[in-house]
Amino acid sequence: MTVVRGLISLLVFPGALFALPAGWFMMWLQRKINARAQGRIGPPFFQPFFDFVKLLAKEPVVRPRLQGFLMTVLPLAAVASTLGAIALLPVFPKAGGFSGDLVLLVSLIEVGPLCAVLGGFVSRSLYGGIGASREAVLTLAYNVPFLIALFALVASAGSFSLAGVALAAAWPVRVLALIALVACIPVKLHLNPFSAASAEQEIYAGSTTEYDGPRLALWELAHALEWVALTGLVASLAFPVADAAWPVRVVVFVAVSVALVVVLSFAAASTARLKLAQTARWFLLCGSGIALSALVVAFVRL
Amino acid sequence: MSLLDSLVRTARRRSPWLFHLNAGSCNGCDIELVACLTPRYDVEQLGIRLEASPRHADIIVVSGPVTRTTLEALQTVYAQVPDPKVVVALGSCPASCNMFAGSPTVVGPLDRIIPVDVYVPGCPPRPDAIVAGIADAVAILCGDVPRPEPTHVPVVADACATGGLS
Amino acid sequence: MSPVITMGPFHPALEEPYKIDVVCEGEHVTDASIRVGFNFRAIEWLAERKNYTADIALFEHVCGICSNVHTLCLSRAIETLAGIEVPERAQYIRVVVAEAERLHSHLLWAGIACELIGFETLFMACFGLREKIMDVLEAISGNRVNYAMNRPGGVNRDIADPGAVLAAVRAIADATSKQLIPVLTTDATVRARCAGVGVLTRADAIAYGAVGPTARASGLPQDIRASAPYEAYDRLLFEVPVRQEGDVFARVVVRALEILESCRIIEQAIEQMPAGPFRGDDYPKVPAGEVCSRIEGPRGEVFYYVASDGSDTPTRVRVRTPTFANMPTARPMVLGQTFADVPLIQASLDPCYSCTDR
Amino acid sequence: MNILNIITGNVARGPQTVRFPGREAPAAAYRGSVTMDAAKCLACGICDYVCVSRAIAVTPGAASCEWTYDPGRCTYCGRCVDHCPVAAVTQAGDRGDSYARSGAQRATVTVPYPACPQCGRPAMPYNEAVLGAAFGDVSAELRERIHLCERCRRRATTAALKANFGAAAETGRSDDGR
Repeated sequence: MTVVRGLISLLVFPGALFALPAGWFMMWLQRKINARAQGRIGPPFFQPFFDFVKLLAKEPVVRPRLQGFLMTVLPLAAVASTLGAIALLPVFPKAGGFSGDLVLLVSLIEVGPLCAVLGGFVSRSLYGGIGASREAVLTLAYNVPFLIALFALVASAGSFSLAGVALAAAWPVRVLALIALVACIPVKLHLNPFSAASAEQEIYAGSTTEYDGPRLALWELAHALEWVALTGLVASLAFPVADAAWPVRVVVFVAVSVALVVVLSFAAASTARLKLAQTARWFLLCGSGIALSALVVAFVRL
Repeated sequence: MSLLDSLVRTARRRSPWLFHLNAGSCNGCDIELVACLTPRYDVEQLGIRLEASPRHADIIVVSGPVTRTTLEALQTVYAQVPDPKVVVALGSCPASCNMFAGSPTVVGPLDRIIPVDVYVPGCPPRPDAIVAGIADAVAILCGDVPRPEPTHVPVVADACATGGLS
Repeated sequence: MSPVITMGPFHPALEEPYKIDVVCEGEHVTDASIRVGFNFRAIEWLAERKNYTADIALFEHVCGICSNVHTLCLSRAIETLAGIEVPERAQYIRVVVAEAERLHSHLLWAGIACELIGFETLFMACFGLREKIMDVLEAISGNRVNYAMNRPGGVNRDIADPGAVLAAVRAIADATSKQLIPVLTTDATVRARCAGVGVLTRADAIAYGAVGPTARASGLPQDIRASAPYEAYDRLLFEVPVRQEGDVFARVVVRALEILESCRIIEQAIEQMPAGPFRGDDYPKVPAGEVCSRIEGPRGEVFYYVASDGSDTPTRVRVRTPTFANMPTARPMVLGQTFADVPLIQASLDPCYSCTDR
Repeated sequence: MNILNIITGNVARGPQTVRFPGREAPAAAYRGSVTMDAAKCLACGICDYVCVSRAIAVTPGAASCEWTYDPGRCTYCGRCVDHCPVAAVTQAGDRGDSYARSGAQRATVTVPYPACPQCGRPAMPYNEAVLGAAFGDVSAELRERIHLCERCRRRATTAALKANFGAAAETGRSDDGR
């Protein structure tokens, strides 16, 4: 039974069948909101999907065998791990999960950026390397508040299971921790003001500079899935509706995710890009400050 | 035509990514291409994106009469763009070297170096003409319109090294 | 070992092909040098082989952004050589077009600077505003870029609808003072990227011979329009904005204030413009001799030297562009800054390598 | 937070984009591609002379003159229009669509020389305006002969010269009796 349920959550909801269109929709929504904020029409509705198909249909550049292999496997690993992370999301807190799945979720979410770092280095491009090192620094920086915030939730709920955290974390802790988590999302999604890792005007396309056609398509796919995974994580922790019927839970999950996309998009449209050091400093001071206060509140209430 | 084929065609039609290459232009065409991104013309409505890396691009937009010093980089960039690709020549300079014809440091026109598919007339073309020209290039890219027969004679590759061209 | 990162010749931050070699320790810049020459089209060589009328069209294509500056400077040189008086109306039309060009150039620059710090919304706002002045220029000259307005002895076209010019200029002044300047000066992320970045001290500005807004942002009140007025500038009131800080932020502010000053100049010029002829003689005779001419372009002082042997082609035309003077200042500015600042700092000079290479 | 004013303004106003394939018409004075009216042309070649990019070439022949124009070489500066003494050269309001082959747009206009009213041989007559511009005041006699072909004009001039010579000889004889 658990295997079937696991497969369903990996392949159907909130997994592949839901997450792919949802990820493309969120990417489109972000671009559309950005365009509207600037007074433009913006991309047509199916844009990210067509981008993906087009890239997949391009002829791959011939590369040395090992490099070509790595450049295919790394984005694939990013796609797979992000999909796994999505499958673990506690949309139905009472239905699934196992104790300690939060640790697994965090590790799976981290595989994506790690692959991006490695992918940048194996592409043997100077700018890929710079993008990768920036990505690595940023990963280090945002993970401080990210992990502290999650740990505050765990401390408050007294459980390492996602479902347990979603249901049991105390509200003051939860609010503070979620603020810290939301602040981390723009870094992972390369959104302003924390988009130093993909600063086109400085380092071309960062770690994906040398990726072409199908290999780039996989990165785009991983990116789309990251949207779902991260907004979904916040959505499922912010409004756990444990007792409602399943359609209600799905609607709440989707609605909160989309609302989060809207907020992040407007935030991105109204800011400039901070430099690497500025971003790192922000996360180590402000981001960690919020997360630490969540932790303190959690311990005080215990 | 299979379903997959038509899907790929549609995807190519609706997601052309550009790489802009300034081969010694006076900036006129370049700023008009930048103006294409702005609210009034907004090429993103056609799914067009200006890409930073030639590896991501489908359409190479070239401006300028191709100077000796940009020749090598131009050929590298052309080779870096994965197939299928289309080349758009922006304005009079890549089409004919314009007023720079006869200059000892200009090796154009562009079709002597790489095959050109679409010429957009103007000096510089208006942004709406650039958008329309790119739309014509997209029709070639996705196969709706046959690619024009190449007229270029790729002899310029080593002419620069020997200094044979003037 | 410090890696050398070469930006260019084709780089998203650079509108034009040129290379910057940046030596970095991590993200910190320890040295930098600029390599130009990618735009070298031998325009001065070509000019010695074409007649004066064709040369004016040729020098228009030195640069597509400040094209009018070059034709104006060359026309003035030919006029001085041939002893031609320019009709008063033509002088005012030249001022209007020159200032409209400064508006579009500064707005373009502001947009590019915003794009370089990743502020896309503000980039779009600047370019949206710029479209207004592009419409004005198109209505006056018949083209959005390369206006073909100047000829020795006058201008090619009259301003048919001064009311439309006034309306557009007032709209730009309004939007600049109410939207653009407040955002550029108060937005936290913009300040974080611009303030204190890429400082050029007053002493350095003098030592390197900086010109234009770059010099004015480092405390040098230097403007040919004020110090050696040409055309109708001696009859128009305007101020030369100067800042003392010398950082990127100061250069942003100087250019933003210059946008307002240009609007003021255009308004006055339109109101004062007398009726009368605006074109000179069709084929002026240029006697043998040599002459220098300089004017204030959007980027700073433009200098032309023309030598003639009395035929219909010049024997020598030499151009010194503002970027040629400003380019070396990029090195002291980027030293000790981070790699992420390099595109912004070099762009804060408003470089035009198409002008520099020719 | 002034940037939010800009954003809310943009969202409230809606997109300002011209939807593709719609296009805004250029300004009335727009300098588009160049056309030439063979009926007005004098084949003087001034458009060729002022053209910086050699987009216009004027090639005189025996009975007609070839005027070629390549939009792919044109800078659309309009100096040919400005300098044409008879307004034969004009600029259209646009520059046409994109094309697939360099040089494909090249246009040739043949300017036939009219027949000489005296001998019928094709010849391009002088134009008063051009003569005035080039040489200042044109004499009344020359004005009468500008429609003739070169050979007939030479003949007419020689005849006038001879007649004058004769007249001068006659008056001379009557004056001082030599």
